[in-house]
Amino acid sequence: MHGGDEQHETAMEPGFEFIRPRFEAPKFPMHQVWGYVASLVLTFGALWMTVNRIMNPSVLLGVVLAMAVAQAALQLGVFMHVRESRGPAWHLVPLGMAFAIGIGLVGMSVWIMMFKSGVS
Amino acid sequence: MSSHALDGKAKASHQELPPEFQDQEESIKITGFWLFIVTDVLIFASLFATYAVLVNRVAAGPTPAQVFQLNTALIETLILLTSSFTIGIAIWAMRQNRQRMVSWWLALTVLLGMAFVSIELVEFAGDVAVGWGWHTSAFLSSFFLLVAAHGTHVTMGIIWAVALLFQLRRRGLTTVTRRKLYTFSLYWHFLDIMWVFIFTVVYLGGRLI
Amino acid sequence: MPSFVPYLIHTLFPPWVRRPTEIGAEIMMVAGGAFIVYWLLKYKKLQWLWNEWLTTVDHKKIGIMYLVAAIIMLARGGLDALMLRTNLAMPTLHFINASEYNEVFTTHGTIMVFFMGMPLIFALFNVVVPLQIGSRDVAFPRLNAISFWLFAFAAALFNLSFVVGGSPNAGWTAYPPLTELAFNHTVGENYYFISLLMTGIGTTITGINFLVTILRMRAPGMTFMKMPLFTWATLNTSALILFAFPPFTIALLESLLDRVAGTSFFTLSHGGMPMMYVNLFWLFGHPEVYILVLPAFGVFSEVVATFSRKKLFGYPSMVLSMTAIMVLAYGTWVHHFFTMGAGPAVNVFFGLSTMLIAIPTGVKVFNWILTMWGGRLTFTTPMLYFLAMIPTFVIGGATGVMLGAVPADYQFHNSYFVIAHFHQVLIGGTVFGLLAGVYYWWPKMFGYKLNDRQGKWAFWLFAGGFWPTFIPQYWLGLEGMTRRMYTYPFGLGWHTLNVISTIGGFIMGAGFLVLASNVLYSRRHQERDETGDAWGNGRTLEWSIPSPAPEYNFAVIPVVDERDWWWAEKERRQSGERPALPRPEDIRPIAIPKNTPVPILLGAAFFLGAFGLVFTWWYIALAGLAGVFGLLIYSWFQYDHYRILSAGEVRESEELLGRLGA
Amino acid sequence: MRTWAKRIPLALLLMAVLAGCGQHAVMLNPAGPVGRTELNLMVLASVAMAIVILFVLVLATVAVVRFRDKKGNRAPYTPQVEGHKVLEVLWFIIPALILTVIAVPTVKDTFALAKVPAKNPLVVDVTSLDWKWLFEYPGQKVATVNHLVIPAGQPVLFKITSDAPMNTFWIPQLGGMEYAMPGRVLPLWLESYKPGVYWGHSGQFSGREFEKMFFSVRAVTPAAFSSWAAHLRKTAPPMTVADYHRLLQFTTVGHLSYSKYPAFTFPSVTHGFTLKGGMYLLMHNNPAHD
Repeated sequence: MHGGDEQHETAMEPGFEFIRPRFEAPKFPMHQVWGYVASLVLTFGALWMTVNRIMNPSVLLGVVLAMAVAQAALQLGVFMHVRESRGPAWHLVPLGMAFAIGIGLVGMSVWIMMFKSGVS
Repeated sequence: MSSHALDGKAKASHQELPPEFQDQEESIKITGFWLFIVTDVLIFASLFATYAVLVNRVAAGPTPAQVFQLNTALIETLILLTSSFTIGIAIWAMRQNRQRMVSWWLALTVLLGMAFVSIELVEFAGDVAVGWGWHTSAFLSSFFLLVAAHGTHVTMGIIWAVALLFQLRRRGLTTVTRRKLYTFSLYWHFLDIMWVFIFTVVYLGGRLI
Repeated sequence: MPSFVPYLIHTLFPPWVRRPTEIGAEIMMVAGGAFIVYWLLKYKKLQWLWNEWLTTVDHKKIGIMYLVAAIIMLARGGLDALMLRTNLAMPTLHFINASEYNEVFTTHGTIMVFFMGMPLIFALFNVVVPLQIGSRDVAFPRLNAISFWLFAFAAALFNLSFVVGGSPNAGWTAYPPLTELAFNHTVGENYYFISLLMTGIGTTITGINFLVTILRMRAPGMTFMKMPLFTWATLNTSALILFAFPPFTIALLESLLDRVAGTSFFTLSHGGMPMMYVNLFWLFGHPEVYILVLPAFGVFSEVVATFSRKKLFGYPSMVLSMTAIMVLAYGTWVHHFFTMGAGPAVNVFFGLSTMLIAIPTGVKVFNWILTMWGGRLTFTTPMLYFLAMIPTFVIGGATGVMLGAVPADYQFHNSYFVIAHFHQVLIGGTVFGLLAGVYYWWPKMFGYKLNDRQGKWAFWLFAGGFWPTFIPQYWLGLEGMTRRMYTYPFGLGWHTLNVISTIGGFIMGAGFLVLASNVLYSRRHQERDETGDAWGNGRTLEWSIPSPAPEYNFAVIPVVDERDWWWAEKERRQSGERPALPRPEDIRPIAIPKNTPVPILLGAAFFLGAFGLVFTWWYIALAGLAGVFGLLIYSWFQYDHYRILSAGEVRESEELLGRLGA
Repeated sequence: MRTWAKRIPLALLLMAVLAGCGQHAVMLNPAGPVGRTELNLMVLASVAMAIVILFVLVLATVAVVRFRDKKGNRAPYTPQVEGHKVLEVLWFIIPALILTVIAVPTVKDTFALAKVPAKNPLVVDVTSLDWKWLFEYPGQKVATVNHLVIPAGQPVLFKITSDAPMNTFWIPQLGGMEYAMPGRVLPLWLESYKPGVYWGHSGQFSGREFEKMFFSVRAVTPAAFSSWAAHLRKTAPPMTVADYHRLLQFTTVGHLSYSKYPAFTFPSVTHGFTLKGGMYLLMHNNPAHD
């Protein structure tokens, strides 16, 4: 800080325990290694399933998308230190909303524009 | 101190935080950077929405199956996943106060990023050479914009990382450089997440629809 | 004469911009610019201007600059409106021709939304929010200045279109393929897309900035449920900006690429899909309505409590309803294009979500009225705007519900009914609210109140002109008049109502003139406010410090233990429970962000690049881009952003303000 | 609901006529079932909203009059009152109930209007051009520009597209509008109860001469319609490819009629993008798009 007096932090407010911060500082980056291996497994798994078309394509698209979401969660949790914060981890709230709105945005756009003739 | 009335426990724990969080102002910058990532999530969501809506509008141009080469995409994915791992190690080293190690892992990340961008450029050049530019069809417009937006982000990241390497040499691991490294790592992992979605939706999806 | 000069003249001033209005505007701009330069040189004000304003990062000064820009843009947009109304006063009246009319209604809408409404809300955010939460500045003061300069240069670029190259002419919504090169070969639409991209970047940064400021920089003890409602409104507005502007950015970027880079996202040919633009645009456009109106809700909540001398009624339900509006705002965008054939299931979904949003809005109105219940009302100018808002906004909101009824919307869509509706909401809600806020916080910004008598004159003209302007337009809609027609034939029965509407418009214009003269008059003749609590009934933190606030805002940051902290604190100080003024030993050194020329230079580099891009002169565009990157990298290597005000300096300044206890 | 909902528009109409502008308020004088349904909903919504508005205004007026800061005002002054749990919950519930009254018929009417109430309705292919309307009758094989003739008393299905910037196809007296978009064909059905003359216009701004997008609509008896089409087939000139290209130019024209028209001028696939790869076929044959 720059000589100012405001090293204060608002306290944890009731109802916001879900964004309580958390830090980890292990001696060996085991987390990272496991995260890397897991992301490789997910990537190759999705690829293998797609190349071999192990099920109905539209179901499979849903499955590989779910695997992508799992991998995003993996990256966020393992690599991105998503719970780290000074005071409540506020960024989790908009981040969660962003993913929700983002998925809604893509899904709704497709839904809105996939129409056939409205009149039979 | 005007904060004596506050939660004593939270106060005490600040001493144990990593330096980039101990400093109030730097920690605020990290929150700000998270919110920048939030806007970028929605930028990419909009690009994905455009792609999803326009993917079938191929006009007289090629279809997704004709354009995409899964091998190249797989190599790109592996490179980016690895770079996500290396920057993760760099942050771990930073928390261990090992400056030389941080620089090396960061440099490795930069190299991997450069490899990724080069492969992508070669792929693009190949498409354009056979006449599949982004003016060919709405599908190709949306494909190129989505992937190029990601590629531009990676390029920016490379410039940023190189500048970071310079600052690290000059100033060492200070509160500020730590915060800059930390936000860079957030950015880089985020790009990796976006690429995972591009790989899934565009390249794998191209095989499925 | 070098050969490129005629080419340059022809490109910058093609035949379709060589019209008397534009030549007049050019002469006036040159004369005005020359006069300003002369004035600055004569009174040696250049140095002052640069040091005090152009390079400042102080949130209060940035707020004032936003305010000045917004008022200038209100004049420009209002003049546009009067030109439109004049042309429509009588059937087949060719006051201006079709091409001019199309440019004028486009710039009217764009300027009012992006270059008047947005800066006006940012003016209030900047001036009020850090003071209301007991903070020294916003989270990122330099980014704040960058936001402002991006907006200012974008506004300059957009207005430049009127004299150089031609204005955009496809409406503020700019639906393709009308904006496509094949149908719109002037550079006007380039101006539109590029200047909005520029200001959009600035706006997004502002959203991030205020979100972080409110989340992380509140005074100790100010929990969420103790935050003033204007701060709540800012929090929700910033969140809306955060999520709404990215889709808009992409919509603009894709349209721009269609024009300058030969892509085909929304084109007629190559499989482009114009509806996707409409979808992305309204994904932003509907939340944008709430971006404009939520700050006004915040202002009303402050104003009604202050001038009723009473606590706000139902604070928790106010917060809940505002947050509900923020979330629901993302689920209603399709009601802007029910008639694009998405089918009954989609339409019903979005019709119902539209109606749903009326519930929290209604809650707010009832709570405001009950705040007055049991109070003691004083009818100052801000309070009058609040009272005028109730009928206008409620009727506007009610017609909004009617528009949400899908089959009815098939008739109303794009008719004057819609025009009347959104002007009623945006003027009756947003503009009334922001004007109330400007009057309310004017003493906090400048240290004196605006003249109340003139303020009331302006109010009666503006709010009085409002009704004859817009109520006839509902009926015009029922008579089948559609928007954006530059004239209309005889025999459809539209002329009587149009005349009334035009007369009302001019009354509103007169109201604006009184407002402007009030600003000039009050600067000279209004008495200084020495208390800092200019209205005598201030309830929130900003009224606890001197007016105008010193650069460090709070000598000692208060510990907030009440919702209306200053109201409670005043009582405690009167009863002697607390010392009236801070003791000298409580004052500590304060870090103040240093002035920097980077933001304005960054804005200028953006402007240069944007101008090159408008005319697709790639070298100039690249030069601007290089400037942007150079400045970013330069400032990224800069470390020393703060200067320290020692405790002694702060004490001295507080002493001068008479704010130091023994 | 049916009976009183029918009377209110009458009352409103009466008021409108008394006000002297009734004959022009085309939305309040629907000449067909679609416009009638839409008007009923409008009236229902305005009545519901009027109740809310009235309540709010009365409450606000009372508050303002009663609690003025005047010497000797005896009304109670309660600066510490923060709220009232029951009232605050009521604010949420009552509007929700009022909105339900509007929402239910909205849902019902939206789905009802999405279906043409006839097996084989008369089809008119509508194309918006810069700045004119092209109407093609695939059943009758004739085409007109800027004037529309339809049989009264039976539903007409309009298939609407655009070969230019967007417009909306709107005949206010018959019912609501629908967009004319390039690359999409959108359906809209309308019906006129009786023979009559109406006007139509576009609601979506489409460029310089947008104001000229007016067209005339004549509803005639089915017999008169058949003979009109037959007459056109005999007397009017055929539309050539060159004629169509002339129509594509940025011009305004008066009323035109053609005895036939080239098939490519209207897209053959009537629905757009679907997830299952039902790709939209571009208007390949259309030279204007190459």
